[in-house]
Amino acid sequence: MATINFDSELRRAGANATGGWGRFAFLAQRHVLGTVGLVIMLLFVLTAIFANVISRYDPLSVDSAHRLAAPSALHWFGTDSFGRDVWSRIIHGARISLAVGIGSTTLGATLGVIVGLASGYLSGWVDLVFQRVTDILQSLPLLVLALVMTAALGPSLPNVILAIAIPLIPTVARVIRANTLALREQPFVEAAKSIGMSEMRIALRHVLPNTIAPLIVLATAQLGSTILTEASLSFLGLGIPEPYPSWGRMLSESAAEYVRTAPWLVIFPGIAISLAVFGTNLFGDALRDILDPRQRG
Amino acid sequence: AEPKSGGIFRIYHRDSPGSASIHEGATYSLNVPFMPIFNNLVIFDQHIAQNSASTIRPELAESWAWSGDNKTLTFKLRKDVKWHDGKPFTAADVKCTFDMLMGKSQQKFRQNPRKSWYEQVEEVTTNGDYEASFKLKRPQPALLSLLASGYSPVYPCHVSPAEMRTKPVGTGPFKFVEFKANESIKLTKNPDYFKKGLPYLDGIEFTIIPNRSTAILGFVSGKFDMTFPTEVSIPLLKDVKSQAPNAVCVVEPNNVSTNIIINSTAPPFDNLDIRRALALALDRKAFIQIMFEGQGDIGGTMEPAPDGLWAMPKDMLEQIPGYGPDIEKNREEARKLMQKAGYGPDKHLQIKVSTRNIAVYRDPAIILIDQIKSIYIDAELDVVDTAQWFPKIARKDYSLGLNLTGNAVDEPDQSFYENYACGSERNYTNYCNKEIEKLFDQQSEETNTDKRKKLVWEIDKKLQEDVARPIIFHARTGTCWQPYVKNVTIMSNSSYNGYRYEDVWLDK
Amino acid sequence: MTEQRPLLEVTDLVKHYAVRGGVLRRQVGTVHAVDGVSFALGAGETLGLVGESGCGKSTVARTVLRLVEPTSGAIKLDGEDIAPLSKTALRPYRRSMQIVFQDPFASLNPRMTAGDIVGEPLIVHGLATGAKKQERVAELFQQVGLRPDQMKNFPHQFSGGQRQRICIARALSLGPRLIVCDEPVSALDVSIQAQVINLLIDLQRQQNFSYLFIAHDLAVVAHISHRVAVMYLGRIVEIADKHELFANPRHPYTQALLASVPIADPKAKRTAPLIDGDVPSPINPPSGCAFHTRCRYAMDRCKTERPVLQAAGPAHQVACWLNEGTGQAAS
Amino acid sequence: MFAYIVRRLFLMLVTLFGISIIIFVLLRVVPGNIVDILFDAAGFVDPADKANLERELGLSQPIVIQYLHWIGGLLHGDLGYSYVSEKPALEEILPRIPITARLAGLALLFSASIGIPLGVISAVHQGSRLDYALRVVSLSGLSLPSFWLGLLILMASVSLFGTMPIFNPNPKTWLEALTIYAVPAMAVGFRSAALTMRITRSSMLEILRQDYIRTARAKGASEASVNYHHALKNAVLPVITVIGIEAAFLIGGLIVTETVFNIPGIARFLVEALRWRDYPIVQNLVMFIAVVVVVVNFIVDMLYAAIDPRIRFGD
Amino acid sequence: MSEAKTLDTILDVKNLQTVFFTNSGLFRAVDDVSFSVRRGETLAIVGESGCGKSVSALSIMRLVPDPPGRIVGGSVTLEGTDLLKLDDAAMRDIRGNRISMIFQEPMTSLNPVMRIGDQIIEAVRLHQKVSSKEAWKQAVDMLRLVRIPEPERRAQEYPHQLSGGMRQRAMIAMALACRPALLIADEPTTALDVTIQAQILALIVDLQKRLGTGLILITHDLGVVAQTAQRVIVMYAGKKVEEATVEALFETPLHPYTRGLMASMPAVIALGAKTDARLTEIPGMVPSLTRLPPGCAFAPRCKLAVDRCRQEYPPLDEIKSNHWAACWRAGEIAEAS
Ligand SMILES: Nc1ncnc2c1ncn2[C@@H]1O[C@H](COP(=O)(O)OP(=O)(O)OP(=O)(O)O)[C@@H](O)[C@H]1O
Ligand SMILES: Nc1ncnc2c1ncn2[C@@H]1O[C@H](COP(=O)(O)OP(=O)(O)OP(=O)(O)O)[C@@H](O)[C@H]1O
Ligand SMILES: [Mg+2]
Ligand SMILES: [Mg+2]
Ligand code: NI
Repeated sequence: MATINFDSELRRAGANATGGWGRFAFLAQRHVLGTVGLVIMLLFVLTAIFANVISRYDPLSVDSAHRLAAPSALHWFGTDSFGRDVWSRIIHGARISLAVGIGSTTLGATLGVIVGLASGYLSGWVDLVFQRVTDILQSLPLLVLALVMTAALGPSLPNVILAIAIPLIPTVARVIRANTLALREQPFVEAAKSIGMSEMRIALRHVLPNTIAPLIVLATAQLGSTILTEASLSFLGLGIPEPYPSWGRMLSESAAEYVRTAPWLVIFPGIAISLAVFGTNLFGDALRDILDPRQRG
Repeated sequence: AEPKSGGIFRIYHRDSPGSASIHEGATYSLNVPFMPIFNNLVIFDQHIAQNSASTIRPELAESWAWSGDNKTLTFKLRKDVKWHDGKPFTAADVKCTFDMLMGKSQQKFRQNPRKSWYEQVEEVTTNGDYEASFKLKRPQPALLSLLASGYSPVYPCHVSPAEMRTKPVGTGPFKFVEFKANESIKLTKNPDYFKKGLPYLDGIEFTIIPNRSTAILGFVSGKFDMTFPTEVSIPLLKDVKSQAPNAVCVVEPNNVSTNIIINSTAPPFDNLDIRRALALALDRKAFIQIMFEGQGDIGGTMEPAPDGLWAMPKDMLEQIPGYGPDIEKNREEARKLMQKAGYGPDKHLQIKVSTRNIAVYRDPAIILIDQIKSIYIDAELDVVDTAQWFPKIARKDYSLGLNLTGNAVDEPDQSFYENYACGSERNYTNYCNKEIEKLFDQQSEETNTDKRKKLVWEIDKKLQEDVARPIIFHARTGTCWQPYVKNVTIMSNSSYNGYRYEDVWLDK
Repeated sequence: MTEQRPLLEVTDLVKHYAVRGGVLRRQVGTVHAVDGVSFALGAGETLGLVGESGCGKSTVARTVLRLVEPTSGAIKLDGEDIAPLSKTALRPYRRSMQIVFQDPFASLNPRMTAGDIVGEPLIVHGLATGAKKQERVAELFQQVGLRPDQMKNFPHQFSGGQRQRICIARALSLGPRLIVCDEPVSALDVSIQAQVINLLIDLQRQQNFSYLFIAHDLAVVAHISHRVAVMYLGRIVEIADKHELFANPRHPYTQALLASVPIADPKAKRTAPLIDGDVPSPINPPSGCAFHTRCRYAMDRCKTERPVLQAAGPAHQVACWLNEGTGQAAS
Repeated sequence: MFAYIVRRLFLMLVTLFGISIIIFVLLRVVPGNIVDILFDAAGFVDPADKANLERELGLSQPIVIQYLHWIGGLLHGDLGYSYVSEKPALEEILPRIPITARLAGLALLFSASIGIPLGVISAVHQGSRLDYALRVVSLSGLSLPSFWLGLLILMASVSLFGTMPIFNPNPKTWLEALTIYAVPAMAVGFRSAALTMRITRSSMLEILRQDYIRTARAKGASEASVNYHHALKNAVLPVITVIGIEAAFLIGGLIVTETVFNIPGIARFLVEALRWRDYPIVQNLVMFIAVVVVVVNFIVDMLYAAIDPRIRFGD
Repeated sequence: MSEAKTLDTILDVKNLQTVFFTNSGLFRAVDDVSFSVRRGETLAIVGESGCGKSVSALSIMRLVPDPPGRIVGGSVTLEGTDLLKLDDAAMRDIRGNRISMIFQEPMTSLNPVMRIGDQIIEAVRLHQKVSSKEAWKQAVDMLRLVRIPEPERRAQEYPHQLSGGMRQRAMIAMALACRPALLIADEPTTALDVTIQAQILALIVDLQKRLGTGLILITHDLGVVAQTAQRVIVMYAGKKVEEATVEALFETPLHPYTRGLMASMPAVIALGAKTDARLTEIPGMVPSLTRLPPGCAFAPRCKLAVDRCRQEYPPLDEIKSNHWAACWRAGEIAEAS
């Protein structure tokens, strides 16, 4: 039998991680990838909050004399074809991308959870109605919605967020419903009924927390993918309107024309998008693991 | 080398045209794939880049002649021409076509965007099967140029307009095979083409690829023999050349001006001072630098020289406010005008710049917004959906709009009447100046080219000074083809006329 | 026994489950899980419910609490029939009746700590919050023999017996008047079992609780119950005062049951089980008396006619033809 | 259950009816119709011509009549005529369905056959280097915007092989046929594989700690059998849900891929038709997508019941 | 336990130590426990709930969840091979074949999406070459053997369709299906009524006799222990505190904890036993396994505890022949009784 170092095993189990910070530090080193994700996310959030402070130029200011400048001390990430500073645009773009990501995910996931939970837990006619609603929402392709909304209401940040959020609803709702269907039959739900809990409270306190794992995975995946969706919408000309710098449009518009001649126009927004998506997903997985009571520690 | 017969000419197409009927369309997305199906009475020489009255060649007509009063234009027609369905071509077809264009016939087009071209035509008459005459209300020498445009094919009488939209029948070098929306357009050689030995190609195939990156990659990888004509932007051109060094690429102006439409019926631009200030604030070089890496042209309504035939001389141009070389001085003046109108550093004017959600519209709008910041105008971009653009403009529901005006023929009659005549449908700004109107007619009737030029310059200058529709710049675009493609010429003062492709051949 | 109006009165309780089969899952039969059960339970009284596995004890327990909907029958709590009540109308009644589930692990939410689970009823009924709740939970933990420091552990970190005690603590937290205990001590070792039973009895003394106590361990049933009902295949076959039942079992099944109890004395080793034969299916219950397939005394009549519960002495009812009207013991 | 299926079918009709109304109304809410678009190219709107054309296309009729006309036709299998191409809508839609179906099918296959095993491996080796590596790799797929990934593939293919997998309606060789579908399908599948993997992983982690997994081990079942036979079957419900959603999404949502790889599938056609306000095409296409969605959802529900005997519908 | 080392010994557990590394510290769930089982013998393990009985059983199967659990010492020798040294593949060959286990919680220990029959035959099919038809027949037979009515139908059903007792019997059928050399039964009959319990125990005993199966029976029911087991070990807080033959143990329990247990039993349905007679209980509570007192873990609850008990852990001594106890005062107790 291999010798076992009790101390290191205990440390791995987090035995001496006490107090808020101790526990945090312990979790951080147990979930290296998750920590990386968290750091990335925090970085982007801070960037978004302090965009005005960090950015060095007006992201909208056109300068024909310094167009397509390569990265330099003056323009860290170079300038685009309008001579706008890419660094400043990416910094301000963080606001938009995060607004889209967080806005539409929150909206879509919240509504999705409500619909999914109600439909799975209450079943009966509620399920019937909500199922039809999700079917209908699912049947309208994202781009039909996006096109209709931009055409009817004009392209704007709230409209884009709404257009992206709507297709999330059936996705989340279906996953939550599937989970709820199984959970509904669990004896602990019956136990909760037996102590006279209202259906609402059972759904929220007993059923919902047990769907948290897929919900977190899904929500963080969606957080990332909404950023990508905005990029795709931009690619199709339906994203956040000019001149606001959205990463998606920065990438999609430069991708074709400048990938060889001015690669920084493609690389930096590309990295920003990928990092943000990557970060949220890594963090999501770690969060899921941490919230799982059956994990060690 | 001697031309070789055979081969399919493969071109990508930038988008899916709405129909196959050139007369019912107003975009060269239609002309490029469908011009090879048709013939005109006359056509601009397909191998001379600069279209002009002197490059007009007979096609279905063997010859043409003006009457003494310059009010009748008579064409003698070829007798050996057959429609693709085998029916013979006669003068009746000519009459049918133009009657329909003038809205005089029983059958109607779904839409008829160039009806105004034939405003001065009283009637079209035939004399036997092989002669047709255009009777004019007043002399209009430019008519011939209009008839030589790619926009003026002759349609068969016996085919309904609806059929022409889906299965066009022509007399041209190529026959229509199929048009799959969003997928491809296929043409095949017309073996009975009246020009013996032509065409050289066995067929032409357009693959519709709306995504430019994919399309360019397709060209670079050799899947296509030619890019869609005049669709390669200057930055992309560099890219193509770096990846396909053998490709032949040309950059030509295409007689499309980027301009600002101003709503002068409502505040704030009902104030001439503010309009003038706006004109003075423009840094046209910056636009050209950003949009075309310097390869664009500054001018008035008419396409600038040397490719344009009617452009004002440089010194005349620079006298127009805002065209002067010293931008700062201009803007200083503009600020003064703004202050006069009650705006200043502490009181900025808030407006919206409306434009369409297409890069060639949006990009200049962004630059415009940035430039007018210098004269106390804070503008916001208002991107308008295609379906709403013209209704919105027609409702006068905008203050500034960024617009593109393409000219099918480098011909003052076409530009002036279409865009600046009182009551013209495309006079979006409702600019109406009876005096200038008279000058329009005067130059139109003028048969002496030099005299006519002077008149045209004068009109153009006046239009700019009135800030009727400030012209920002004239675009240039690129076209590339593989080295083995021969006999392709890209026109340098229009992008609607050069796609007959009857003598294009592949040196493979 | 008390002579007041019973706290719980169950009349003709029936619960059928549909059995489905085939690809289309058509109903192919019915499980007669509970098939006409009636009993009454007074305040401060304990009714033991024993019977073979699968005879419907848990189903009775859960239907009484309306956790599964009864197919028919009346359930009167304090004279009020709760069977037809809507879910919302039922909620106030929940406080006065609680259940300890047979399967402790499954009835604990895996994502809640033990402390939260036990404290939750207090919150739901607004009885205590914050520190007061923690205090009360700690007290409950101690009562059932758990350490308060275990409050922050999750269910999977407990042993089987510990989980069962969490369930008991949860049921006690509301101070209900009726507790349905579905094998509450089956996983406990005897010392803790003793603690828990003592606790239950003490609570009953102090607060006049009533228990419907389901267990397999007859010694425990004997100890805690006032009266005992014996179930077989969805029906009560014998119900009597505890002393009466253990001293004078009338139904052959009860007799077999009593004789099968393992005796904690190695010297009294018994080898052969007293009854044998297959337990019949609740889907196709045998005709007549359900027990006749395994009964030593089965007569022809038992195969065709079903005996009903009849008085067989004071506070003693039995459903067996052998006892018809006589009040005589079998054998 | 039979009754349940019948009821489900009826409900599908209700859903479809709902969708038909919604799409119909939505299209009319959007400003502008085909006539505006046609005139847009001309650069001006001629009110008389416009009115004529609207009358010709039946757009001047009351909206309810238009709806009844459409639905009435639909019930007879008459989908009307495309405004733009003036061909029967059915003729336009039908040939595009197999293209998208092939693409979506391959993408799903790719995503499931990569995502599920990787998810299982990642869950089984939770916290190990292997887990980290797999997650980083799969997430990198999720992190790239699909148009960008597609373009990268095309560019790489052009610079490496001098050619690119671009759609061709009549592929000459079997290999060409495979590449023109497989490459775009992979570009899409990569993304959804990452999601499938994450969901599988999460769900597996939940199941692997269950007592019955221990029971399976106690019987001497091999790790493979434990993971794939015992655990996966319990863990697969959310995975199926997600795959079902992807399947429904892919039918109408492949727009970016179809654009980048220039595939004449449904999604691009739909966008194009929307751009033209070609109502007959848009309405019928959306109905088709809706049919796919409700059928997929139905199948998913049936799969739930087939896989997990505790789930019963219609009882 | 020298005499136990005969050829007959199926299982020999020596100084087994299993710990849990948790965030609240080291948890010595099984601490230095040794015992052996001979062919055909029944060894009962009794003890306070949570004292490590199930974990001991899982350790033998090497199924302690890792993380957080880990076997950190000792040996488990089955028919001459040390299981703790085997590689995973070899261990799999043994599980379900030479050893099988009946788990404590039948509800959660059955796979909810597999038919009962399939679950029963899985072990058989894993270790023996039988056709699926043959195996299915065997499954049905096993169900019949454990007295499940209509075994043909039940084999087709899923766990949630069975009552608790049926599930437990299905577990038993599963464990017995491949006729193991060693059967570990963790509270196998808690959910069964006594008539069935008697039948099942008789069945196990019968199998044991015929096949020479060794049985480790973990139970709380001292009646069952008395009726079924030959030897008993008593555990308390992760340690073995007493071992003896059933007769000896029931006659003269030597450890105060065992004595407490015996006393806590409700009286066998004795006529006239009074309901109001409180059951005897052992005062106090099992200490937390992370914070064990330095001496005897039972000392804080023990009426007989002396100072030494609180300071030194008592060794497991053979107080009488074949009767071991870990108590400083076991000698005195033996003499007194
Ligand atoms: N949800 C259900 N669907 C179908 N049949 C069920 C269901 N629940 C229980 N049954 C059946 O009802 C009968 C009674 O089950 P119940 O759980 O009440 O028995 P029990 O007396 O509590 O048995 P045990 O002592 O084994 O717990 C059994 O035959 C069981 O199979
Ligand atoms: N996964 C785990 N993590 C932490 N502690 C555990 C875990 N599993 C068991 N334990 C602890 O190990 C100790 C021994 O548990 P075990 O299940 O062996 O008890 P037991 O003797 O079988 O009790 P019971 O008779 O109640 O089943 C218990 O105190 C329990 O809290
Ligand atoms: Mg039960
Ligand atoms: Mg245990
Ligand atoms: Ni009494």
